[in-house]
Amino acid sequence: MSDLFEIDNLQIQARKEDGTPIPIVKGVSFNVKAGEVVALIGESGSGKSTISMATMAYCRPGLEFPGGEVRLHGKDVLSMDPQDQRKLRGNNVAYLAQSAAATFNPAITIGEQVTEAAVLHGTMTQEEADKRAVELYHALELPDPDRLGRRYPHQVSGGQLQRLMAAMALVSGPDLLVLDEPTTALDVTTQIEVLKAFKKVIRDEGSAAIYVTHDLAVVAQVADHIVVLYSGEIQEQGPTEKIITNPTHPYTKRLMAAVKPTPVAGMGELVDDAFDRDEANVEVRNMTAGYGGIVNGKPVITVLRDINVKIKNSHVVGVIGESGCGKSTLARVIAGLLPAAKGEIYLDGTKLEADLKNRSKEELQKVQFVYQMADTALNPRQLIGDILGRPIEFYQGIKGSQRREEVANLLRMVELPVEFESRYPSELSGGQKQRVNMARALAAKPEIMLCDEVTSALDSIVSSNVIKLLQKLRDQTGVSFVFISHDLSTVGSFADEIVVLYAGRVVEQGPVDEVLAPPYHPYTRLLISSVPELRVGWLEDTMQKREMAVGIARGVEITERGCPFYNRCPIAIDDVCDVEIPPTIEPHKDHFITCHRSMEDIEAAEAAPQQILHGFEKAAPDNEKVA
Amino acid sequence: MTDMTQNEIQDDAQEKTIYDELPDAPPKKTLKLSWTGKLGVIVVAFWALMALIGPWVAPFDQAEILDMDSYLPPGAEIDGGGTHWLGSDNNERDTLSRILWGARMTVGISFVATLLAYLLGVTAGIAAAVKKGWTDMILSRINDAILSLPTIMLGLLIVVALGSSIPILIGTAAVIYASSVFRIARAYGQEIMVMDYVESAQARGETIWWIIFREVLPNAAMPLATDFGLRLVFVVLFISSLSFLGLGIQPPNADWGSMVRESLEAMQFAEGMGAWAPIWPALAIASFTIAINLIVDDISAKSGGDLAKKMIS
Amino acid sequence: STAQEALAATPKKGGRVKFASDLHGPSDTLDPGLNTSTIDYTRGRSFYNSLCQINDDLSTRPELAEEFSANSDNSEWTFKLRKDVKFHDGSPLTADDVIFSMSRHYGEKSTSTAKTLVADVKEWKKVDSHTVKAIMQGPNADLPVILGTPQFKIIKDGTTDFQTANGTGPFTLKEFSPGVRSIGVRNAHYWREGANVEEIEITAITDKVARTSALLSGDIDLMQALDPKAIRKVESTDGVGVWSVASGAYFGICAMTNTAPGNNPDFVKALQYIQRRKKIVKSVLKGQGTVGNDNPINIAYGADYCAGMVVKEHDLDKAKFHLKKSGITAAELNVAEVAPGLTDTCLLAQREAQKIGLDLQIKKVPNDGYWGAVWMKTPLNVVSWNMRPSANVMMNLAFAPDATWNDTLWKNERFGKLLVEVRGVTDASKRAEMYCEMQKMISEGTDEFPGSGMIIPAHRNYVDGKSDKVEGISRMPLGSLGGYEWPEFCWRTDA
Amino acid sequence: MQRMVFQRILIGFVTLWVVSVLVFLMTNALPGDVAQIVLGQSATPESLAAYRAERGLDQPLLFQYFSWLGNMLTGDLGVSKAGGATISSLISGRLGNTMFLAALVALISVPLSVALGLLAAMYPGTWIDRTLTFGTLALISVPDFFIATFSVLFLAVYLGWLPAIANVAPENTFWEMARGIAMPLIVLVIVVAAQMIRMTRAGILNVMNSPYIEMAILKGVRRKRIILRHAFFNTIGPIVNVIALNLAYLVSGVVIVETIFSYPGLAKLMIDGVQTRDLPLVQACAMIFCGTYVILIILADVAAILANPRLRNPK
Ligand SMILES: Nc1ncnc2c1ncn2[C@@H]1O[C@H](COP(=O)(O)OP(=O)(O)OP(=O)(O)O)[C@@H](O)[C@H]1O
Ligand SMILES: Nc1ncnc2c1ncn2[C@@H]1O[C@H](COP(=O)(O)OP(=O)(O)OP(=O)(O)O)[C@@H](O)[C@H]1O
Ligand SMILES: [Mg+2]
Ligand SMILES: [Mg+2]
Repeated sequence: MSDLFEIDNLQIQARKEDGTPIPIVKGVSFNVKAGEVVALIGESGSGKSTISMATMAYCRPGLEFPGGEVRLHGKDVLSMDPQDQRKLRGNNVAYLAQSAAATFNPAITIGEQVTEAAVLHGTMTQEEADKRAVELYHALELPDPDRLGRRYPHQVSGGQLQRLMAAMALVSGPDLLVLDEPTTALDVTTQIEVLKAFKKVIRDEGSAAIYVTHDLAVVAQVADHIVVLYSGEIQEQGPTEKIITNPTHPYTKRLMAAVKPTPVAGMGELVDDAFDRDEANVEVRNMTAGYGGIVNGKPVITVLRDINVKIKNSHVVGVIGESGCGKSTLARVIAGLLPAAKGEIYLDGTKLEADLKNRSKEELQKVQFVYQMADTALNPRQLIGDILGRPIEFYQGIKGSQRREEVANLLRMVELPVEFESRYPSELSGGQKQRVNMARALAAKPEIMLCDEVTSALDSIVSSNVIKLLQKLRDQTGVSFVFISHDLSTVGSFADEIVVLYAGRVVEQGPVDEVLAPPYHPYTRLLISSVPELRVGWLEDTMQKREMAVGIARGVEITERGCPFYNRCPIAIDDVCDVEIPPTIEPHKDHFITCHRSMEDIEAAEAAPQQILHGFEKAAPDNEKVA
Repeated sequence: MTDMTQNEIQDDAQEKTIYDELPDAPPKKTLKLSWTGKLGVIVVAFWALMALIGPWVAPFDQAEILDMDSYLPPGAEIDGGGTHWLGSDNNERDTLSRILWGARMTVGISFVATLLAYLLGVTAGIAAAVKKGWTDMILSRINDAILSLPTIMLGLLIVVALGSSIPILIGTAAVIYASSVFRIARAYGQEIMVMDYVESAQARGETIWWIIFREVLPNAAMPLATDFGLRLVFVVLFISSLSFLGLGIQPPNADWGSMVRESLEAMQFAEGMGAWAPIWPALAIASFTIAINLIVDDISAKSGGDLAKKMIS
Repeated sequence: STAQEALAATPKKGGRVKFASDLHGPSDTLDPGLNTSTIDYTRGRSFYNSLCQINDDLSTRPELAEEFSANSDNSEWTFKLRKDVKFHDGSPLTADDVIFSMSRHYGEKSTSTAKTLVADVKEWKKVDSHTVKAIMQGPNADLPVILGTPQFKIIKDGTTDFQTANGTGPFTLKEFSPGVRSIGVRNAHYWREGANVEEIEITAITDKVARTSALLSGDIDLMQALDPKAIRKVESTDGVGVWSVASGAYFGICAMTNTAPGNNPDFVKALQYIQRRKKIVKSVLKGQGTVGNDNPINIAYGADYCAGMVVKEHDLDKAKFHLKKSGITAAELNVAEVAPGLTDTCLLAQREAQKIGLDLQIKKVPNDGYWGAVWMKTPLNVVSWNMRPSANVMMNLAFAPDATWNDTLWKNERFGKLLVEVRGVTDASKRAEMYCEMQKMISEGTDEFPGSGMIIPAHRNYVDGKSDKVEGISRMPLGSLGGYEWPEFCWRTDA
Repeated sequence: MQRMVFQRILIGFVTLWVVSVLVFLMTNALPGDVAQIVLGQSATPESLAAYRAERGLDQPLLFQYFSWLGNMLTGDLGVSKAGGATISSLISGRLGNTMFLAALVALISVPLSVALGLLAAMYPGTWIDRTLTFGTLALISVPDFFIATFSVLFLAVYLGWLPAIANVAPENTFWEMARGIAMPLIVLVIVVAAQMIRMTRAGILNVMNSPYIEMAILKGVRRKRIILRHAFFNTIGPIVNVIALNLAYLVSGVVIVETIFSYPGLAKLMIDGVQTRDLPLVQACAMIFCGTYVILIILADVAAILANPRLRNPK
């Protein structure tokens, strides 16, 4: 195969105020052959996004190209005239940006944005592009594919946006696809679908791809070739098989070592009992919440229903579930950002006001919320130093040089250089922003932290270090966590208890060891079996299992009647599961499963998943019922 | 691969050293001015200086009626000695001197009034956007009511009712223009209000002031700064139209707007360069406002133009 | 006189004349009794007639009255009406119309702006269908002149609606939009020769530069109130010219005599001596005026003017002397630009005051509401008067001890007595002597009886602009463009 | 969406009501006794009392307010105290003139200035932007009375191309009308365009740092489309607000232009009303201005809603 795309000694630098250059990418070279997928992996802030954008002769404002060449079909794109560079972008090279939520234009319909590049570059007519877009929506398991294009970005969830972004990159059939963390915001089940779609396009159209990620398991599934970056330099590169199984560079080795195994029972750590009281730190009772205001005591759009969760002192409660199931909503309700329609929240035994406006400053300090999307949660006009310094000053009254000292400590804690205090958020990488976002909550010295996907954009090393940091904090100060993540291994290793949410309801809840061990709720089981493994060919193997094919190919439907998982459940009972609210069974103490089936049925299903064919008919891949 | 990276990598990631030192002070993000911006600073500084020392450098007193004819052309010699470098006005006063004396009134009043208008309008406008509900309703309705009346009419009413003095003049201009600022600030405020970072500040328990001035305002600063530059002119002109109705600055004090207005007739009546009488003060206004706006543009270019420069036609 | 000359020059018929005054607005009216402004007066002259008409030399001639006469002591006046006069609606003019028109200037409910002028007429009597009689409270030789002033136009008996004008005048009303314009069409059934032009448009352009521009560009033919500074420009432009008529109109500073500082005669004297009268005439009025001597009466009033008085020259020493004597060091002068050049005049005074150690603060106040809120209310203010048809009328309006418009509230009983007495005096030298004494009282006062507190530095001409194509404009000094007489007599050279 | 528009209209009525209170109080607060000023120097105590009784000025203020409001609602604007003409007759012709001129100016200036603003935002920092910046600033910093007077002197007196006064009499031909209105039109376009140009530019540049703009660049979208399609639609809200404010000014604030060109419009009428203390007239004009303003603001709000899908289809 010929080299479609070559990066030759690429250098990118920023400049300090006084004009001295700060190198960001320090002479990187690698090639991409046609039909090949090259993965860029490396720690957060190592320059992955910067390099990916350089493929289109683009760099963020504030950065510049002092040297090197980027050749597509043998021609250097950096030295092309601007018109040709423009023609290249979106046509020959398509880009999938790291933060999908912010990258969609809120004022334009999804359809127009997805097809824009293809139509503008004249590769397709609007009708052709629309048709292809719809095909892609189908392939990416997006809901309501035929009409989705007419919606606006705010009308779909974050995970859906990321898939739409993928459709946008794929639509024009480019020579080179640049995918910057295309599945970070996705839960494992959806991730599989998206990976499948990428593979298909790359195979069918002979495109090449640069795939940026920090998730080595994913890399193992999609990449042919791996480039390992650290601090703007290539540490090692080679075929996937070789790098995965036999890394030579110490950094790669560490990266591999930090990868968490597939979650299994027993990997959670025991809680230090210094702070262990039985009394709940935060308790959510009978809570129902949703959006669109409250009418007749019910939210217009109900998202969460009858939630009961206890977060004990210095415990970590992991919340898992598919994209859009209401994980963030739960955290928002506890934080007081979204007053619940029904139910109460208790903090240390006293009732919290539903609306944060009525909470005291002390209560606000005790409960800290880390926003899922760091991009929008950091004020673009404030320096990092001020973003972090403010809670310190506000809650603790620490000012001046002492404040700076504290800020520096926080930055060190989340592994960011101290000098970042004088940067604006736009000058940070995705993972760096995420860490600043978390550091801001830490600055308040809370009693309970609501962490919404705090490690999703971090590489395995930094991520495990962050988790270590949180653990240390817990041990030292007794802070408790609500840890929302779709990364089951992280949850498995960090959490003490797990709450499994599905379509706004708790389907399973209990100590980590119980939840991650059979008997599972059918949905929990689906989740666990969808976690990619760090071995080449896992994806293909998984797809062989018919059960997976059945379970995955469905959207989430928030229903009022019956069991929400009914339409995806391999062991659902018709006319029961779809009409009656399932009862709660308690296989062990404090371990609850919500299901109509008996414990025996569930265990039987575990034993022979392949034999359960029930529900397959109604799960034919193209399902109209799913809207 | 350098040795240094080798070492780093082998270190435990938690004990990184290269960034560990705290710089002495956070480097200030200084504003880089383009040549137009620098020009703006020079001109504004000049007028600010004149506002302070104008009366002492002016060749004549602003009220001095020199025994000559009205609307003399620039360079005319005066009977009693001296030259009208920029000619004379309708009352045979020296235009240059009056412009220099007038800097104090014009630059001073318009700047203070616009600042006040901004303080008032931005605070209330963003507060309305932040607080929503009844606060917004009440503030917006009052504001709409003020805004729906013609400015001159309002000014007339206020000044006629309260009398004319410089503080009242400043207050009047501030109230009137605050209402326009309010609407614009509120429009931008509403867009910024929905951002997570504002919510996050609210969740921290921050006061409304912090949210207005630290969270929302900096994100609307650029269009508001642009508007500030324009509003300054409006205030200069507003004061001159009040002067025309006999409500503004009292004679013999000069303000540029009124100087233009009073000598407007020269364009018709006077001969030769004497007809330029209104142009000199008009140039003074223009130089001041353009200079201010050039600075504003540089400030806003910092927050707006970066990506724009990456566009390709 | 000029009017006759103009008439003699065989006017051409036809064409359209457009006139722009300086002020108009929603208060524009067709009710002669409410007239207060040039535009109203001009309109009145176009659509109505008076009993008597004033000549350029301020003598009178009959208009709707065929003839008029007084008894021996001028205490009873008889007016014989013309029989051939028809209103625009076709009805004939009778004595009833005159009685009705006059009655509107009497009584509590009367809104007439000129009621004080005819207050000494005890009764209007209808003698027969075409004869009326005015029975006076005392002798008054000025009655015909007074009746020649604009407010005393004759309207149809019983008229209450003034949205239209049913008069006897040379034009009939075609359009009347207050604050916009009025259009008159030549009255084909006029009782005498009548108007030369076919149509007149009466409008106003408030902005003086715009008004002058409209004249220069030929968009209007006649304009009222040309700024003296524009004279050079207008004169040097082809096709347009200046129409300047010397008059007794004046402006000045009023020092109220009932309060400080105006109650101090020395302070008033100091203000009078700092006036640079010649300079004001030369620079502010650009020569279109005459030096004033703090005397409301000037040469324009003819024989009644006291010519022998010495004009107070600019004299800072004297001013300083009087100021010192008065002990006053500061004062506040309220100024509204109610006449062109008034502010400039005050600024000049401010400058001179500074030289003698008087801190004269000038407070500019809006024209709006000036007459109601500032004039005659604040200690130092300004005033502007148009010329009145006689010295007696002028002084009666503004200086009589009980006059409502006595600018300075100056009360001099002897002056009041003389003012009434002189109306009955027929002997010319006696009359002149009496008028002279009165004018001295106003201007200088005596040791026991201080002067009026008026500072009148100049009398201004009526300066208007006209197109060279319009001829037939008289030089009557009682108002702009020859005392509003032009609608009937003007004509176009290009018609 | 319809509910939202309806809501705005309701709010509009609230605004009108607030203004009616304000207008009433303010006009009544004008110094000087109304009767005294109206009747002038010829006033006697009796005639003053008679005037007050006739006008209901001796009634309590609250009563006066409600009777005024009642009359206004039934379309009875009252009678001008001075000339005696009904206020509706004074206003009707001028209202037409004002609206005609304002509409023409809006028709020209809004597209023109938005286009120029977009152009400046498209090429920030380039000579196009600089020229536009200097041009608009130069124009805006020259007082409107200066521009108006200068254009009269230059176009009417010196060149003789256009009439010095705006002829809009009904008997005029179209050509005469067009010539008559040309100058006020030009001057007003200049006066209002500058702010709209500047604010459009600022509004656009304010969203230019958004990631979606970066994405558009990375999709190879052309400059023109980035500005027009991607940036503009996200900043329509504030821009229409600026436009609405300027259009409201065209209706109520153009006293100077009306004076200099002798254009019979409402703004001058209102000032005349204030000067002669013709309160019914002032109140009627103020209510008309407020009405237009409210309509413009409703339109601006609706436009902002239409342009912003987040407002159009709230979650
Ligand atoms: N402001 C809103 N108005 C209406 N519906 C909303 C709003 N925000 C979220 N939703 C809906 O509520 C549901 C739950 O959203 P939530 O953000 O809690 O999901 P999540 O579990 O955090 O998903 P993800 O993993 O993608 O972050 C989704 O279906 C979403 O579409
Ligand atoms: N405008 C800028 N000015 C200065 N430094 C910048 C700027 N933009 C990015 N950087 C720095 O460049 C480095 C590389 O950023 P990049 O976004 O490429 O990281 P990344 O590898 O994609 O990381 P992540 O996985 O966290 O997204 C980071 O250290 C970041 O702080
Ligand atoms: Mg990145
Ligand atoms: Mg979420």
